[in-house]
Amino acid sequence: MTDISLKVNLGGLVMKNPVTVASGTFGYGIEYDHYFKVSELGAVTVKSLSLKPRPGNKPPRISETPAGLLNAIGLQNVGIEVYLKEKLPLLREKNCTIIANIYGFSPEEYAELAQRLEKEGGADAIEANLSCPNVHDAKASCGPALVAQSPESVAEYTRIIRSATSLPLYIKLSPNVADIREPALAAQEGGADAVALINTLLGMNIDVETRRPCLRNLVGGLSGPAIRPVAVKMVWDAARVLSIPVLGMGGISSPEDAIQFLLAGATAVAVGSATFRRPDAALQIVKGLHDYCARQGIDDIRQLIGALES
Amino acid sequence: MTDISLKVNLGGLVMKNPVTVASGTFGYGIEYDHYFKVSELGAVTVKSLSLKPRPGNKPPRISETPAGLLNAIGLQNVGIEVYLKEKLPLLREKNCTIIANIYGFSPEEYAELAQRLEKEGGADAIEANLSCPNVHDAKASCGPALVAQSPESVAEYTRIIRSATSLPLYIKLSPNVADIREPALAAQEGGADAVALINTLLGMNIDVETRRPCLRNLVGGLSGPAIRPVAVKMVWDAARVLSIPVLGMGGISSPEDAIQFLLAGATAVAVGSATFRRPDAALQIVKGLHDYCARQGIDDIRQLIGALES
Amino acid sequence: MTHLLDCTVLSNAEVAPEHRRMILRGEAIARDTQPGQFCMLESNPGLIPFLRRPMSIERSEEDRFSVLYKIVGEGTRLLSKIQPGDTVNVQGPLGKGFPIQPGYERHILVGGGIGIAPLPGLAEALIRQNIATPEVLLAARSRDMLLCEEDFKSLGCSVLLTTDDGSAGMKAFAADALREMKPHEKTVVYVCGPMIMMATVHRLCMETGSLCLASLEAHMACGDSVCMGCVVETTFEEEFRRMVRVCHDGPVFDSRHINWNAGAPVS
Amino acid sequence: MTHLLDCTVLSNAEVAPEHRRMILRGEAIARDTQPGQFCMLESNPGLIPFLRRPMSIERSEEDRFSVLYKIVGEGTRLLSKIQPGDTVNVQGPLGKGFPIQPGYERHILVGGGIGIAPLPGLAEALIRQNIATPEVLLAARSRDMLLCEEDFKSLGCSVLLTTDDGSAGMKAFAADALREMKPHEKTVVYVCGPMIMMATVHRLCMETGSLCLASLEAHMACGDSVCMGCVVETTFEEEFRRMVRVCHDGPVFDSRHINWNAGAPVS
Ligand SMILES: Cc1cc2nc3c(=O)[nH]c(=O)nc-3n(C[C@H](O)[C@H](O)[C@H](O)COP(=O)(O)OP(=O)(O)OC[C@H]3O[C@@H](n4cnc5c(N)ncnc54)[C@H](O)[C@@H]3O)c2cc1C
Ligand SMILES: Cc1cc2nc3c(=O)[nH]c(=O)nc-3n(C[C@H](O)[C@H](O)[C@H](O)COP(=O)(O)OP(=O)(O)OC[C@H]3O[C@@H](n4cnc5c(N)ncnc54)[C@H](O)[C@@H]3O)c2cc1C
Ligand SMILES: Cc1cc2nc3c(=O)[nH]c(=O)nc-3n(C[C@H](O)[C@H](O)[C@H](O)COP(=O)(O)O)c2cc1C
Ligand SMILES: Cc1cc2nc3c(=O)[nH]c(=O)nc-3n(C[C@H](O)[C@H](O)[C@H](O)COP(=O)(O)O)c2cc1C
Ligand code: FES
Ligand code: FES
Repeated sequence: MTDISLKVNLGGLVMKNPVTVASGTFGYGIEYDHYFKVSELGAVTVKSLSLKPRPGNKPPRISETPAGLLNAIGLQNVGIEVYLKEKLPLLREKNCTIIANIYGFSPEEYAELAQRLEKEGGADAIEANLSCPNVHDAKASCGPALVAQSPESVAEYTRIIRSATSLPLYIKLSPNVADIREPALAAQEGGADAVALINTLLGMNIDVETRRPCLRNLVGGLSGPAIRPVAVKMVWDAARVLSIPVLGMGGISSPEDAIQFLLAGATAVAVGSATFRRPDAALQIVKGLHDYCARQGIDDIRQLIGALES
Repeated sequence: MTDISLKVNLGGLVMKNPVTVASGTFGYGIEYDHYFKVSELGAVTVKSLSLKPRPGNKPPRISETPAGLLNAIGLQNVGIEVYLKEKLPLLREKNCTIIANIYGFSPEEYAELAQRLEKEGGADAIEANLSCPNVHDAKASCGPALVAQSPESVAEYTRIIRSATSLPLYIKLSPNVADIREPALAAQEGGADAVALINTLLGMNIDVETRRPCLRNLVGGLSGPAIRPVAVKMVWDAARVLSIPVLGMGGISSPEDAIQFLLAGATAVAVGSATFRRPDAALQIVKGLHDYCARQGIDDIRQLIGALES
Repeated sequence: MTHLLDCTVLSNAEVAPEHRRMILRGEAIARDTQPGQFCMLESNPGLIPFLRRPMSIERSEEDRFSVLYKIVGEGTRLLSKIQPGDTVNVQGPLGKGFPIQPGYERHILVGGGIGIAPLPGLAEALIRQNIATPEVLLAARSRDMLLCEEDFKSLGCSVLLTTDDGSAGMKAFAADALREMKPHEKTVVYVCGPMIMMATVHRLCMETGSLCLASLEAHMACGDSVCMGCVVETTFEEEFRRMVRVCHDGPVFDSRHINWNAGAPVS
Repeated sequence: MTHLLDCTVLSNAEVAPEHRRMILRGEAIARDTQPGQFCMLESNPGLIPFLRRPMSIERSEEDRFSVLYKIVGEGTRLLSKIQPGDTVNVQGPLGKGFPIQPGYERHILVGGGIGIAPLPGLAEALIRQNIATPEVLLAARSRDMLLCEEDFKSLGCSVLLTTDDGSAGMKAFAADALREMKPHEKTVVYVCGPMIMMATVHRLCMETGSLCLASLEAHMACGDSVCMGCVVETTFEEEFRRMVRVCHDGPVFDSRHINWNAGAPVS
């Protein structure tokens, strides 16, 4: 068998393979090191970090739906201090490539998070989550309450975060828009090195026996295989108009799913909810990508990026 | 057992129960009369009718995805003439309550369709499909190519159709928007008697062995259980701001699913893709609604509308 | 008349590697089936796959009918797990079967791979109706993938075999083997198999002036005429007649009505 | 140490209407399990349900362990279809089990409904470690839903029964029955059952000065500390410590740390 290169460059970050995990589905990156060597992934992406620790929303926070799940975690996280002090040393010791996902309540908070992460060596790349559906009051969140739903805000936030860091900067977008190209182009104009998409789709599930919402927060974000076709379409839309790369995600649970995203134009992919089903899902996908390339006679995975025949 | 009333009034149309079928998933309404008496449904909704017959898109037009399917039919239909001449008499003979779904390439075409349907007794209510994802060239359709994605256009189209008919008028909206309340309110302002939501979510599926899209049209509309949480959320959003009723649909495949939509605020529901799985799915849901009411001691199903405890 | 029936599975046994025959008890369906018709099987109680699976009805007799299937994905994998005694919900018979052609001298049945599924029932009908004892051409990848050879022989049919690897019969494509059978104007060829094979068989028949009746496949949602999902492109001039439903107007078509250059309808 | 193992199902038999015990072979999990820990079972190969199902480990011994479960929905229905000899992927053991409390005089195990699942293993451990032969209080809807009565008796435990309908033992709520057992300051109560039952048992223990260790449930996505989905509200002052993970910090908690007024975590 010839050597197969799985290496990609995601907006300045060299990844030994195009597979990372989706923020919020893999803790702080080291928890699962006993299931497999997490450093074998192209990168690990950590749970959204905020300046202060956050308790998150009240439970229940999880509700299953056909081929997917709703979550309303509300960004419970240890905050940047604890991350830098307690989590980072373990990640570094394991030699992980780190994408730090950040969340702020203003552009300045994002900028501060990015700056501190860079200064203290807390990340190899930064993913700014402008699209969390779970930090707002649900009754207000039905509207364009997310930064990622306003291209102007995306451009502004990106510019401000950009000016605070020289690390590769990814902007994570929401699928709850009419045209994903608009926020994607806005991120590019603002100076992003890549866009990450998609975050979860807003959704709701109701227990008809109690007549109550299954989530205490009423509304949650839909993830898992159910949303994959929506995500692939958005990656395809965005990749065709952007000059920066796309980090694709949404419902990936098999190597074939990951390849769909690459063919649609993603340079790398993130495995999210599938980890709940199989803790080593991301690693199995790395292996599957290798096998696919071997089977198809491809020696450099970059040949697949955007290679959809249409 | 006490008498249970399942009767609802959907913007002027009295339905003996709150269940219809989703346009495009039940042909012209009479095909399945040998599986069950289709007149037992609250109404039948026919495939989108256009002024001229349409051949639709090239195949493949169907691709299955986790708990759902993509379609890219492209509105193949017999056209209004054949409908009035050949299909309508059968529907009338069976005593069906008819919701005629219409599609035009301009507001004037919609108006003409509505006018002719009213004049020739071709419908008891009209559902204007402003949200078909499959009639555009896929490479163009990623943007806000749908009328339903522009609140201004929705208001304008609605006004023009409204002025052409006095039948109950429903405006069918697309989930591919940031805020469903905007087109919903626009439809209300334009004079609609109800809004129908949701149409399919734009999606894409790729065959990784051939590296081709599974649908010849590249992009299709996602329907089925996978999208239910998104649809329930949008019904809930819309119902809270509207004074006109909502016809809810998207992934309904059981009585419990239908009840979720009622609790979220829908006055009636449409059963779509579930019919592909079980030709009599809609009727089974009528029966299930009755059983639920009996079990819960409800004597009028309208008590469930918007009755979510939140 | 189409029925929606819970059918009891009488057997579900392997007939070749990855190939099985399921025999189901369902009287109304068995009674009303014409050769070439198909049914929609619910492969599983859960929601994945969400859609039913279309399968040709191989044979039907008294209160029972059979389907012959190949395990290719999740739906057929789940079908293969079904145990005798279990119940499967079946919608059928569906579509229009093979129009029996009494006016022809020779009747050749061409089956490629799992495409032979609807042909045993057709052979029986031709014989039962005293029209002809058909000649049969079976094509498969290799010897162990040849299906129903004995069934046709026991009906008295002459059977010609071709395999891609030459492990049984001729090493040839079906159309080439068919050419050697010298079909002529008074020959009707009933063909079912991969699109590419049917297209070449069609072209040969056009050359030799034979009638070619092809049983097509398409991705189906409803299988029963309401979704417009399963169309094939025809050669009809009028634009609005261009697309016809495989589930409703077919699955069997006069091959001259099909636009064989439209590209495979199933990717 | 948590493992991800394909385990062979040794049996999967009914123990009461809609209740089953599955015995699995999985050496590493059996070896490392502490009473009160749980595992995540893959109920099916398909994508619905998408998530694993959390189940307490009832007992573990040598190379095998058991779970006791009630069929309540699709996941448990699919679990119930699994045949001996089949393989189930199991992630476990997970969470922190019952902290064994040697300093107490009386050890009372209170199990409500299927909540008794983690208690047989705990009883064994208390006896094996020479701490106590626990007293057991079992609560159920009716006689036929009482689980494990004989198992506890054969360990030498005294067993008190209560049923909602009085068909066995007292007709009383668990907390009322527990009150009659007169728990005191030197009593530790280990409880697992419906939230409402655990809340009342907690309140009684606060009255009587007993230590109450409660095993909680929550809707879980990962079951293994990475998703933050399974939290319960605590009584801790600091805002950021308010929400703790049932899968990681529990499932067993000192009942004083739980905010029992927060509303049921599972709807
Ligand atoms: C009228 C008709 C009659 C048929 N009769 C038979 C038969 O007698 N025996 C038999 O084994 N198969 C038959 N098929 C094909 C059979 O329906 C598919 O193989 C089956 O649906 C695949 O399901 P799956 O979930 O196992 O595979 P999937 O995972 O859905 O797909 C696996 C592969 O099969 C292809 N495929 C999926 N669905 C279809 C479809 N509806 N038509 C064609 N290809 C498909 C996919 O493109 C893919 O390459 C028939 C199809 C039609 C339309
Ligand atoms: C740590 C832990 C240990 C458990 N141990 C056992 C056990 O030993 N035996 C046993 O029978 N059950 C146990 N459960 C509950 C069990 O996990 C659920 O009953 C099961 O997941 C339901 O799956 P389902 O698909 O059959 O039902 P679903 O269709 O998912 O749901 C049916 C009903 O069960 C409830 N439910 C679903 N998931 C959970 C969950 N994770 N926790 C609580 N309720 C849920 C739903 O709200 C609904 O009312 C435990 C749960 C946890 C968190
Ligand atoms: C439980 C859960 C928690 C999540 N938390 C975050 C988060 O903190 N930050 C973020 O950017 N995305 C978060 N996400 C979104 C995922 O990163 C991802 O975008 C989404 O789940 C789609 O991918 P999937 O379908 O593979 O899960 C979360 C998703 C889930 C399911
Ligand atoms: C095959 C197919 C064809 C459809 N055709 C139409 C149509 O002609 N007009 C229309 O308004 N909606 C059409 N729809 C959308 C449905 O009416 C419905 O809005 C959507 O499928 C969501 O409901 P479901 O998940 O229950 O199928 C079609 C959907 C499918 C699956
Ligand atoms: S499969 Fe629906 S019309 Fe043929
Ligand atoms: S279930 Fe994921 S953290 Fe507990």
